[in-house]
Amino acid sequence: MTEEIIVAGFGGQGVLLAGKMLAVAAMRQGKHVSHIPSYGAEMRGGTANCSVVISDEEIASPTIEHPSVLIVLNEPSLKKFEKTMAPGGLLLVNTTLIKAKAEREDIKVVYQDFTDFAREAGSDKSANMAALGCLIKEKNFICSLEALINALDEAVSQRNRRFNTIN
Amino acid sequence: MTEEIIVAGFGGQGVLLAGKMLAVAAMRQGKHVSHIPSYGAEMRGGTANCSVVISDEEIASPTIEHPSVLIVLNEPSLKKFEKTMAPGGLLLVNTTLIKAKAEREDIKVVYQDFTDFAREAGSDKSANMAALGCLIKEKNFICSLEALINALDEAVSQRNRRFNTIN
Amino acid sequence: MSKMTYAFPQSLSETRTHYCAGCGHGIVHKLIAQVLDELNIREKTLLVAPVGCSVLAYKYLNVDGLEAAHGRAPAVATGLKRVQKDKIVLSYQGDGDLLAIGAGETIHAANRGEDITVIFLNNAIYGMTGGQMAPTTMEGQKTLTSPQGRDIADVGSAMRACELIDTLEAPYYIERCSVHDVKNVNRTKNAIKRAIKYQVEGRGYSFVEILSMCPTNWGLDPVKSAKWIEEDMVPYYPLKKFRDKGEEA
Amino acid sequence: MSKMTYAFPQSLSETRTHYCAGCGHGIVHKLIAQVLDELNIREKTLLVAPVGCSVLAYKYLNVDGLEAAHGRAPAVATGLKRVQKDKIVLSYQGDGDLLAIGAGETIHAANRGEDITVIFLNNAIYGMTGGQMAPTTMEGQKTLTSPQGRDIADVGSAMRACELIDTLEAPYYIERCSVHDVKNVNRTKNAIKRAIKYQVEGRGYSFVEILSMCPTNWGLDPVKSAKWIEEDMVPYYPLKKFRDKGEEA
Amino acid sequence: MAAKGEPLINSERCKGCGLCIANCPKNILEMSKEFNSDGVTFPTLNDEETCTACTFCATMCPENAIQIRRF
Amino acid sequence: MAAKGEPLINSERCKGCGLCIANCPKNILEMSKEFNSDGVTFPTLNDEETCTACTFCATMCPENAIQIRRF
Amino acid sequence: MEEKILMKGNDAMAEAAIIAGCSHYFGYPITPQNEVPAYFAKRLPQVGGTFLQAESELAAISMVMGASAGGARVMTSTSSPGMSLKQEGISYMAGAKLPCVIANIMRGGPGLGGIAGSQADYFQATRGGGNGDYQTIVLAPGNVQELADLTILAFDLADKYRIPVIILGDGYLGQMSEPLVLPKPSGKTFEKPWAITGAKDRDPQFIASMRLTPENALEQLNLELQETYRVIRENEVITECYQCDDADTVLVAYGTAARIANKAVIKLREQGINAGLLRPKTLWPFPSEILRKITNDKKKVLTVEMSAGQMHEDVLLACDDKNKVDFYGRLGGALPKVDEIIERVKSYE
Amino acid sequence: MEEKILMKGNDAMAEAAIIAGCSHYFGYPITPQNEVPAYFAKRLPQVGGTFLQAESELAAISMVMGASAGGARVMTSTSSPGMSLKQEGISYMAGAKLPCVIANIMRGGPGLGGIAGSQADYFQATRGGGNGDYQTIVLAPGNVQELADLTILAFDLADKYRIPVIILGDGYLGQMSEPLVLPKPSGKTFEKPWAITGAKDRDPQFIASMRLTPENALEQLNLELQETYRVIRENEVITECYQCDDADTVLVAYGTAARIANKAVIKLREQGINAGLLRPKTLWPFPSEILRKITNDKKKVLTVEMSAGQMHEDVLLACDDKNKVDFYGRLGGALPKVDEIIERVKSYE
Ligand SMILES: Cc1ncc(C[n+]2csc(CCOP(=O)(O)OP(=O)(O)O)c2C)c(N)n1
Ligand SMILES: Cc1ncc(C[n+]2csc(CCOP(=O)(O)OP(=O)(O)O)c2C)c(N)n1
Ligand code: SF4
Ligand code: SF4
Ligand code: SF4
Ligand code: SF4
Ligand code: SF4
Ligand code: SF4
Ligand SMILES: [Mg+2]
Ligand SMILES: [Mg+2]
Repeated sequence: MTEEIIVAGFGGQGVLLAGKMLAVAAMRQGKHVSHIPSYGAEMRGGTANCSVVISDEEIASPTIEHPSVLIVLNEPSLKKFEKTMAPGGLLLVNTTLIKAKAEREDIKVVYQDFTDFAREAGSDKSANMAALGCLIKEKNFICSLEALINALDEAVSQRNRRFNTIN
Repeated sequence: MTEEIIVAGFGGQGVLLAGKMLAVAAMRQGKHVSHIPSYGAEMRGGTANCSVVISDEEIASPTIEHPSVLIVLNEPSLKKFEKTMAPGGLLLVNTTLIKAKAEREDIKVVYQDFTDFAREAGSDKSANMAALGCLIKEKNFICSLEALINALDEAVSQRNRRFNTIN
Repeated sequence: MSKMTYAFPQSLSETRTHYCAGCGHGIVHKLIAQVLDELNIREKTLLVAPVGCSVLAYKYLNVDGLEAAHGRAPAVATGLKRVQKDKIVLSYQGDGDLLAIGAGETIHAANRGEDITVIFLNNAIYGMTGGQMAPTTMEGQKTLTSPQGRDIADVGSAMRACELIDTLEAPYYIERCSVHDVKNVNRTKNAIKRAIKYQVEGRGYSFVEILSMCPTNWGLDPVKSAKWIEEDMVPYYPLKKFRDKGEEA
Repeated sequence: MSKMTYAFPQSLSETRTHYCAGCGHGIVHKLIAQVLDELNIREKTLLVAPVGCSVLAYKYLNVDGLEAAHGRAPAVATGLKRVQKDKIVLSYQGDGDLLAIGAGETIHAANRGEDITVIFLNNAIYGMTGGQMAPTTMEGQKTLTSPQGRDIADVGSAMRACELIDTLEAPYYIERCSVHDVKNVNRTKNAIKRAIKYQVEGRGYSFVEILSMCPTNWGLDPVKSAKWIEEDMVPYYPLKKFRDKGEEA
Repeated sequence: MAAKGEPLINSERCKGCGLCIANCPKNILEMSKEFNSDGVTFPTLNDEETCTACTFCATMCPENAIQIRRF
Repeated sequence: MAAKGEPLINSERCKGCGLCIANCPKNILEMSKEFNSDGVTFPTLNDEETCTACTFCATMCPENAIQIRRF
Repeated sequence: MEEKILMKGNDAMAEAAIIAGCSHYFGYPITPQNEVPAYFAKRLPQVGGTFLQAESELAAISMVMGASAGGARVMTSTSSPGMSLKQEGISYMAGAKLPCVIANIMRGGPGLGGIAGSQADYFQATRGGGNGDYQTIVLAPGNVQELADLTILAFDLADKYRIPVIILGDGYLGQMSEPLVLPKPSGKTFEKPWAITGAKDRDPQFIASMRLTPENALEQLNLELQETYRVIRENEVITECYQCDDADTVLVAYGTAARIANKAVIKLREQGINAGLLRPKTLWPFPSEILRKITNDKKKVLTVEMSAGQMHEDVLLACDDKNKVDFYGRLGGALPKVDEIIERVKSYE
Repeated sequence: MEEKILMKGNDAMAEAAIIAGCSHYFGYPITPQNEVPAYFAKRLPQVGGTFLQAESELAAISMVMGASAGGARVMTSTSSPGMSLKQEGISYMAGAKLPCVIANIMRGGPGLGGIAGSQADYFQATRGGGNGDYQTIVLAPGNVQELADLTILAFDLADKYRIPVIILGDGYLGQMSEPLVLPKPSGKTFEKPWAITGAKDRDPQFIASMRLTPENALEQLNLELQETYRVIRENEVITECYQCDDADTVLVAYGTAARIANKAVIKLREQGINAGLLRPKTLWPFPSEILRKITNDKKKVLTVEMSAGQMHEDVLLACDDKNKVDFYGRLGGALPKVDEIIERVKSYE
């Protein structure tokens, strides 16, 4: 089994970190994983996304053309990635900043107010964490909640400053 | 008919200028000509030489492997080039600085004290000019003495400073 | 009757910048646009943008623009000015660009007295690449490539561009300013205006250094960044006019 | 009993140089060799030779040597010294090398206070390539690429290396000398010796500039060349010690 | 004292840096509770009467998000 | 006055620049009439009695062609 | 099983270099390889090494030259425009027979271009973007583990042959995180009697690319270099084949493009189409002989690259029948698409 | 007959550039092309142009970029190590679609190497020694007259296609003097609406190689460049054949090597051996199609180069049957020998 997950949002919403946490958690549970941040056309103040592949088998390509899971934290990301999704995929939409609805009918869509959810939990930065919790509820193949929480500590300690900058 | 002439000596003896004068004089008399200074392995205070080709026909290659004429103004040049000469060629040796004798027997050798000759004429720099005079006496195919003298003026005016330096 | 002041300068494009919140580049762009408006030279201004966070500066100013390779802006500006002699050529550069990889070009354009204006944004760091040590990084300042803080015993002290250029004969105008508060923003604008005016008059090379905030890579919020300039940078980088041949005369 | 003075220095190889008659490079090589002998450090000296007439300097001095690309000698010396920390690293450079293409490397090695000694031969011209204008070419001096004489309105004034480097914090020792007469040759030797001694003591960066004859490209005979230095160059390039942190202490 | 003018704040251009707020001599700017469509908060005027139209806020704004209307 | 020493001139190393001659305080060096094998003229001592072994000539020589024997 | 850590390509390369005994790093920042200097800046002082941020790429490669001549294991890294600036220095080091490791984490060009990963510097790396007849060994890792492993090898090859070795990765590889087992040191050591360490108890020696005299000295140096290149060509080719044996179409790709090609092969096989993949891990020396043999009886060969077709020339040069060689590439930082590869291969049926 | 003057290659190139309307020259001294800046320094001020000696090759190519963007016809020249330093700038100009003429009067490498003429920068010129997928037009004159004539053409091609054009000569050609008839200006003019002249009565415009947004912008730029390259490949190949028709063996050579090969052909014919010579005058675009056709029915093809075999790869890529292609080259500034060529060709009999 293989999940191809894209997490997308504004720069600064922590999408890269979220992806990394997923990857670490899944790796700890014996999965093959890969993580690539977008750092291409994006710029300061622009959008950011990352591609996470989680699989039982060796991973052929870490790049994703047709995600089986898409988490979008802002509206441009929904517009950009929805159409690329694999049929039958799972789409998680952050309704705090996204008023639009998904158009595809061959996928499963979950709407959730991540930012609100996160702000209630004390930080407006961790909309991404809320999204992850929501994800593994839907797809428990990926990892356990416990593994995810452990990964959080690990990931945070590795992160110190943004690297994925332009030029 | 084609003559392939190498003039060789110390840097500063004016061998490049001498070659250029020959070429200009011959060109003025309707010949095809080419002139290449050595600037390769030579360095300040080292040796210098030039290759002059003079021909009735278009010149295939301006580089010379087997000179039909060799003018040597110092001993290292004799050692270096004598052996490359075409059989039947003409070798002019400056006896001021060259005590050694030529070894080849299949060429014509003329020994002349160019420096002495030139110094008598008022300059120890124009050993090269003496050599040219000597050459066209032997090979009047190349150009007339008059053409040579005209070329001198021309060549001198073009020369201002040494270009053929290393690096 | 109400009147708009501080209107949007004509020379500034409406394109939103990609700069981080509180970044000094935005302030300096605005000042340049105001000066071009006031001198009425937008249509004859040619901007050479560097490689650095301001790599897209030519998209934000309503003037013709040209890219330079990292560090080479003064040389590119030289070539351009020597063709477009009656135009106003600005070389806009960051500290990595101007003092690290471009130190040679910087000094030589200044030494020739090239008839260009160099606007030098000193934010004590490589902004674009995510916060590495710049030639202007302060002693002890932590960056990605000086994780223990700049160790002057190992890599030397922060370099001072104005002082270096002030040893050369040709430059016409050299000044260091800052954009950390209102008074200094206004002084900066005057310096830019004077520098560009000198070029309009064909007086030769002018150089304006501007201390500027990089909240993102300093790890400080914009207001604290402004304070850091005032308290830490200004004492090391004295804000003053180093040379003004126009005044001497 | 007779005694040989001015004997052939051990550190000088017997290979004949390729330098033109009266070239200052020969004098400076000799002085370096004498200093290495006197400090007894030949066996631990590493020479970085530049691209320029002195490109073969490592063949003339009996020490280990390394080539640098044109202008990069201080950077090469930096890499070498940071590996061979207990060795003495000399960067020998001409004016085109040090101030034109290598201006960036020169300033940055100095600014870091790299523990190396830079010996800078200023002959106001590109010798090796046959006499083009150098950054140090004097106003009005004719060269292949300034056939009407250096026009300072177009290309600026001659650059002064010591003055430039003297604006930086780190350098330990900076002096300008000349080899145009006996007194100055001896002063040059002392400066070289002091500079190298400081490196032996691990004090950091030292810089010795030496005005030197290039009879060939100046179009003057050696004796007139020496006079030209005295009368034309020295007034523009003051011979003095700019900095000596060893003395200050 | 009557207001001499007012800052017109383009909240969509604003990046929420707070430099305007910190530099207002009258201390009459504060951060909004709302977000603009980029998700950032922006300055609002909390005391319309006091503004002197000094332009300090606009002068500091890196985004050209403030213009001043003088009454 | 007796000579204090003498310059030993290696005529084969010499390039004939004349710096030694110009810098001899006693003016006792002059160019040879002969050539060395490179075709250059070299300095010779024209007054052996006057040399003070001051080493000036050697100091100026770019070619290390002069050494001084002190008596 | 050994412990796996999730590590970014750039970090993994830097850590592997330290494991390989790299004591000196000189570099200049540029995206997408900025993690490399940052990693060395933290780690090298901890292991007694030296990290120095150079004032430019030119200075960086020159410092590398100095450190290498001094006998150290030394590395630099950069991305495309920075690599262009290093060409003179690399040519000097090749001519002076100085070992070093240089990583180019490629981005889209030409010029400033963009920062997305690319493979458009293949010619520069394999044909020598600098002046003169020289070669550098060019390694092309395909994943983070291999990036680390080949980094260890890079230092050994550099010292063994006294040659600069280029690690040619792309921005995606540098930015990608994957589980990694830290590699072990190779254990090999190399004497460096040629190093510049002071002429004590031996004659002075010097290191230079220049040869002015005697007249044939420079040709001699070149012949020596060519001989070394011949030996390397014979001994150091590394390549990997995936399902080539029964394939009708063989894809040829390296680095990130090979990952994508690999996925295409899997999907093609799922659809009953026999495709295979040949993945060179050394781009110079290029596995020409292996490729020639493998492709001799195939119907089609398809080069897949993130460029306008650079390695493609080596594929054409290797294959006996050029007519069966096709090319699919994406430019300027764009990624090849699995779908497009599949479509192309199907068009051969 | 028009008046002939004996002129050095380097001088002839500079004078021809001035005839072509080159108003700006920026360069940095290096042997064996030092006559070029010296010539411009004297002549350009006389015709109202600008000569400026740059502080380095990097500055020189950057000044060229600025002047080109300003709309001038501009030139620089250098030799091998200096050309390596210009690679970043050339890549920028290619990406920014800026015309210019760059002469590389090659010398032996790698590194500092020597100063004798060489052809070892062929790959650098034709494959792009800088970063990214770009091409420059590369012209290869074989004698002084042609050097002057092709210089005129170089400026026209540069402006026509908005592309850097390289004149690839070798030190021998630059130093050689031959009788020359000064070329005439082509008379062609090219509008430059893209030039940076101030946004008066039009929208501001900018010149850049960078494309960051939208996501496919850089690929788009690259596709445009590739399309231009295709057009150039179709239209601008220039080559010369000498006695190829009835030849059994065709030599392929350019520049000074072609002069020597030409002499060998004459001597071979004297000995009754049917040899011919194909001499590309454009190295990029390379005359692949012509070469393929000409050599199809020949017994042997022999590339003659002053390198380890660089153009040789283009010959191999062009010929249908690689097995009949042989190589003879001399390295590091050495000249091929007529005798050795003859011997090699005879060995095919
Ligand atoms: C040749 C080259 N080297 C490195 C880079 C990467 N780079 C882009 S911007 C930059 C430095 C930015 O710092 P600075 O000049 O201070 O500008 P800032 O972003 O701080 O305004 C660097 C190193 C590049 N694009 N090209
Ligand atoms: C990259 C590069 N550019 C140019 C040259 C040619 N070159 C060799 S030496 C030199 C300058 C020599 O002048 P200087 O440094 O003053 O030394 P000098 O010969 O006067 O002692 C130049 C330009 C080169 N070898 N490499
Ligand atoms: S990184 Fe710094 S300089 Fe760059 S845009 Fe952000 S704040 Fe400004
Ligand atoms: S050209 Fe000048 S610097 Fe070079 S060796 Fe001759 S005199 Fe000395
Ligand atoms: S104009 Fe002055 S007083 Fe009014 S809000 Fe702005 S800063 Fe405050
Ligand atoms: S200064 Fe400008 S960008 Fe910053 S908070 Fe105020 S309005 Fe917004
Ligand atoms: S030692 Fe002194 S006195 Fe004697 S020859 Fe030399 S310079 Fe003259
Ligand atoms: S100084 Fe030396 S080289 Fe010059 S003339 Fe005297 S002995 Fe000869
Ligand atoms: Mg900065
Ligand atoms: Mg010099």
